[in-house]
Amino acid sequence: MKLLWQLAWRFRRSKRQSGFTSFISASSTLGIGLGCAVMILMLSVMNGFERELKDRLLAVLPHGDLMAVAPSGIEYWPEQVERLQAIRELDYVVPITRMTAMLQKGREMKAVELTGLDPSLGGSHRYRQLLDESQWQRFKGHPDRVLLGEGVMDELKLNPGDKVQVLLPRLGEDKFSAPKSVWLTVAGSLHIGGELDNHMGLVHLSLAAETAGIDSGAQGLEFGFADPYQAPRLMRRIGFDFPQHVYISDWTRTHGHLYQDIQLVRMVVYLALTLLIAVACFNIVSTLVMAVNEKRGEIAMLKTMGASHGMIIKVFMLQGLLNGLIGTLVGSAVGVLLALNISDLVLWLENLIQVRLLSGDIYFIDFLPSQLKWDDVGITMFIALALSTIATLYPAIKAARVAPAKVLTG
Amino acid sequence: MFQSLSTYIGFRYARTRKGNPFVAFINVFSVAGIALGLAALITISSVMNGFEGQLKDRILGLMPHFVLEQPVDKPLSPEITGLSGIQAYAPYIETEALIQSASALKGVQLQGVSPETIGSASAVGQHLIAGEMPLEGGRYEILIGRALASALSIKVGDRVRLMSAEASVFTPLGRFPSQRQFTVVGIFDLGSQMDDKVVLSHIQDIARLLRTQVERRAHWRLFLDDAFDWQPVAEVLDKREVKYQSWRERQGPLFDAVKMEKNMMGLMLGLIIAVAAFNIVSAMVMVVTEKSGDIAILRTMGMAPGQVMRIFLFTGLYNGAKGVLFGLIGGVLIASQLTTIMGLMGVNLFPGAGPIPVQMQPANILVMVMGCLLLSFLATLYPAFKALKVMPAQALRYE
Amino acid sequence: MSVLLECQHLSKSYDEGPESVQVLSEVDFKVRTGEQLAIVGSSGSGKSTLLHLLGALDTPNKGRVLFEGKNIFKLNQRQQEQFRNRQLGFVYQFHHLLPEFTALENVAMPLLIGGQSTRDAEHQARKMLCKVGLEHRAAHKPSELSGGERQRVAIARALVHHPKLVLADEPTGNLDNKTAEQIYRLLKELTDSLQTSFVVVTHDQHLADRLDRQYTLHNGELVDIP
Amino acid sequence: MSVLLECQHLSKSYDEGPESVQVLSEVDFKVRTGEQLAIVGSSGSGKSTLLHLLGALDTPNKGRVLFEGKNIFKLNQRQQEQFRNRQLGFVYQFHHLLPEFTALENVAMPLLIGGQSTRDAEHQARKMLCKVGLEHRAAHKPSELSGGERQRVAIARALVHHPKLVLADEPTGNLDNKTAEQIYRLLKELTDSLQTSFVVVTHDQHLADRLDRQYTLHNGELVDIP
Repeated sequence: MKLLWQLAWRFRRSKRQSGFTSFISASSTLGIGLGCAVMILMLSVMNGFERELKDRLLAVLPHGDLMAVAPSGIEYWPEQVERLQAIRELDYVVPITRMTAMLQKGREMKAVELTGLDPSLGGSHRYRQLLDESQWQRFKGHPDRVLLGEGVMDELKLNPGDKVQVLLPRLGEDKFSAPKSVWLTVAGSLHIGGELDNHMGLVHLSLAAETAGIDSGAQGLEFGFADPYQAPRLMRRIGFDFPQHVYISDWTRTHGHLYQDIQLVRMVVYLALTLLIAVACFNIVSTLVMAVNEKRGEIAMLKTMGASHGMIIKVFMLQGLLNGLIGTLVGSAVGVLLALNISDLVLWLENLIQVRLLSGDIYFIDFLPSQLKWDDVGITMFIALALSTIATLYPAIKAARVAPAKVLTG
Repeated sequence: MFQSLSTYIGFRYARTRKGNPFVAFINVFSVAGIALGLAALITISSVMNGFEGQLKDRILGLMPHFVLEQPVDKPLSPEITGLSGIQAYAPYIETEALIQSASALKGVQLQGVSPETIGSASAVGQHLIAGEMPLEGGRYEILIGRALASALSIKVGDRVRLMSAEASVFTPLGRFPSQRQFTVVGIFDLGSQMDDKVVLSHIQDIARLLRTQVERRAHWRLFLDDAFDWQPVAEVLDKREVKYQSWRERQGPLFDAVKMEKNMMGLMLGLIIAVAAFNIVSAMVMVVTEKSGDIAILRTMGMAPGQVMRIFLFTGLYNGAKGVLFGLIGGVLIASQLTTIMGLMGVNLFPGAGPIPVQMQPANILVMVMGCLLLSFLATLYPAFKALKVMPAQALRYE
Repeated sequence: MSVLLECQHLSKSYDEGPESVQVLSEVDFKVRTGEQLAIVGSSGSGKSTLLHLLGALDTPNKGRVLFEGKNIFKLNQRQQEQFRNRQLGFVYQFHHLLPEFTALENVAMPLLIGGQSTRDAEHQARKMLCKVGLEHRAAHKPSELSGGERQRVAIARALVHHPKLVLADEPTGNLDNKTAEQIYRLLKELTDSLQTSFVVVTHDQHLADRLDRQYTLHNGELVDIP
Repeated sequence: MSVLLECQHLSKSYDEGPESVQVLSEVDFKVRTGEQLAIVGSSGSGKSTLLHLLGALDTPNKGRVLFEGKNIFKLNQRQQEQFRNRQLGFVYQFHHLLPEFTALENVAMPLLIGGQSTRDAEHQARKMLCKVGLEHRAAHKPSELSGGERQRVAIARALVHHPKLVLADEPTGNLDNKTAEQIYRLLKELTDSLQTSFVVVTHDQHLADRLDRQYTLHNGELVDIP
């Protein structure tokens, strides 16, 4: 076996190869290396986006919810909450009441989506990390306190402690009547990022249920799962065998397009870069073809010494593969290095050219995230090595078929 | 006569198959490299253009392109209205309001528009899925998006209450938002995030809801032929110190993001073509080494080295052109039939988002084609130069 | 008859590995118009190198080659090309026909390179093919011809523009004796009728004896054999 | 001495263009163990083709080659490779050494291919290099050796595994007479000492006369010269 490696290594570095052939074999190594590096980097960036989506947005946004069809809300919601705790994948389930209201301060008005929830319950703690503890405690302290999104606070020029009038529609009666109004005190402001900050608010479950006239005290249930990507499937299952008629919804309805964009880009990355590596492998073919042409004499001589068909094929496959191997290893190493430091690199670049590459409200984050997953590296290297091996097949078999008789007649 | 001899020979070399199966094989590879790269570049850039175009229609069909700060009572100067890019201009009111149906209530953006600008030719007109146009003044009619209609579970003909966030009215119980009942006459579906946000109504009715007159509250809204070339209009407005709000401030970053993704994708695919160019170099060198005997014999017949070089330049270019041609045809074919292809392959990228939008821009496809041709020309220079340097004595001695 | 070509103390050496190999040293000989002479030498004795020097395809380390009195190595690039295109014809052991071109096109090639229109060139080429008895094979590619036929096309190509001098390197080397004999007689007959001078380098003593004069090339030196 | 190799009505033809050229027809001869015989023929007379048939590097159209009684063309691929690796040694006009490997590695190559460990192979190779008087050049690459030295390494390579039969094609063709003489004497001496049979194909009558027996190959037919 050592002989094979020696032959392959020596043939590859043989000086007789014109400067040009080494240029071409270098170009195939370069092409494969480039392909691997860019692929690992792009896949890591996509993983980063997915992690940000999961840790930042979906940490706060409810993964799914069941809203009662009947105006009286979810009957016996405490027993339901107890029953649902048994679900293995469940992270939290809390009673909520949602309502759209008009906030009014002086002449300014702003429509907001208010969510009533019980601050003492576990599921509500996910909002806690979005503001400092004092504001959370003040909100918990009294039922008539409200927390508002940063955008809402800016638009209505509100500060913590201000009083704000909340106009609530009187649902339920058929004919329209003047809206109900309630005065609440602003306990603090929330920042999640993106559009949510412009029309989001939190109030106490008791206040919301009473003002919205929900007899059972909870209009619906909010769910959080260990793996948000299972939400659509789980919500359907829970919803269908829920004892009461409910509207089933999950986060993909409103923010699913973010997840889809990530998958689309990932698919294009796989496609484009596999193509890049494949085309780079074409160069392995031509390098090897030239090498075989140059080595016809040696091949014939090896055959006269009894070298087997298989041995010749293996030697030239190894030689071709060396190009692929070096390209893959170097490329993957560069890719890993880049993937681990791309976020700081982009920040440094942004300061350098004073341009914001990622605008906060579009990408729900304002920095280039990256998370290296080792199985991405594995897949990339597998693709690169597989393509390199395939590329060596044709020339290697050609090499084995060199007829010594023709070549050696002096 | 000289020129045509080189092309005559070069052409014969480019199309040779039997001469040397090896070289022919590698020739095919190098052509395939360029073709694959170009086809991928054309397809994916067309899809990206399609998305951008779709985004443009959906968002900028609804959102105003330019809203001038100056109220409507002062007529617009001809210098602005005369600008070539301006399609139309009309008074326009935009305000925030709450819309309340029997079962739900939602915050919306109310647009007071003049009927002639929301004709059947407008984006909304083309995407009307229920009811009809146009809006009549004084009858308090509204057009809403499908998403909003399903959120409020209302259909054409239902009555809804609009509460203005801007104007309020004093009642014995205190100050309450000015409100009025409207009838839904049409539902549109632009498929954009704006569908559950925008409500359109006649400018007169909105003025009355805001308890004001059109002349005092409305602003001039400019409609552009192509929202993307907004710079000339902005320049004129700046020159005349007319303060304005354009779509750039509100939706600009979204389109910039799409542009950035397109460029990044273009770069990645461009790499394929660059590496493919290496293939042409190696293929051409193979041809030259293979043909060194023929070159030598041509030199013995007195052919000038320059001519020899032109032979191989032509062969290389011919291969490059073939690759580009296949790439162009392949790319255009795949791009135009993408939805059917995707359907066949069972790959459903955008559940429920309808056919994949594809928009081929002949201009930038031409740029890509020229780029590839230039690249393959450069890739041929080196091997052709090598052909120039073949020493006849050397090549013939070993025979 | 006047002197067509004169070679004066021509020397050439290649460096191969550590030592440099002296291939030709102080070669002198003359060729009169219409004269046919052979240079005999074993393979590797430098006869091919000499031939290439005569055709200005290679440059000597020392010495001159006068063609009709002018030193061919003093000619510029363009003139050397014209010299080869108009005055010389080459025939090699291996036929060196262009595989992608038909026999007719191969024979017409020197004329095309010289700038003649395709019509005239192919007309003249067809006449030449007729002389070598291959008119019926004009449209065939070299791969469809036999060894002998290919060599005859090569000869037709070397003579189609009526050169003053034909340089041949082992013209019959690849052929069995019977075909070699035919080829030789054809070459002799054509060059006589066209009054072309003719220099053959070969290791085949039998072929050399049948020409006007012969030299032997041994380890780079030329020895005159009366 | 027993018969090592027997060739029975061996025929081979190549098709070049329309006709097919009969290169060997009905060749019969025997080689006894330790016997050294020469086959003389001009280039293109089919002698190289015959040599390759003896080494099973080519397949005949008709006839058999028996090595120690077994027909080598009936062996499967693997056996033919082992046959060449163990029983045969080849020497060519062109040395065909592997340029990237040192002289020692080149000589050791047949043993390495046969599966021997590097240590044993190089040990044996060094002894062989010593026999050909090149022990001091073991670590040099072929490019650093002279023509004669390269041919001696080629011979060492052909004999390192003590084959029963050495096939040589113009072993001294590329060398000047002095070195050729040395190489010939070395080859003779080694094959005598190792009792190796020896078949040389050459056009050099002088070399042929000095071997035990000789045949002439003329237009594919073998003629015995007593």
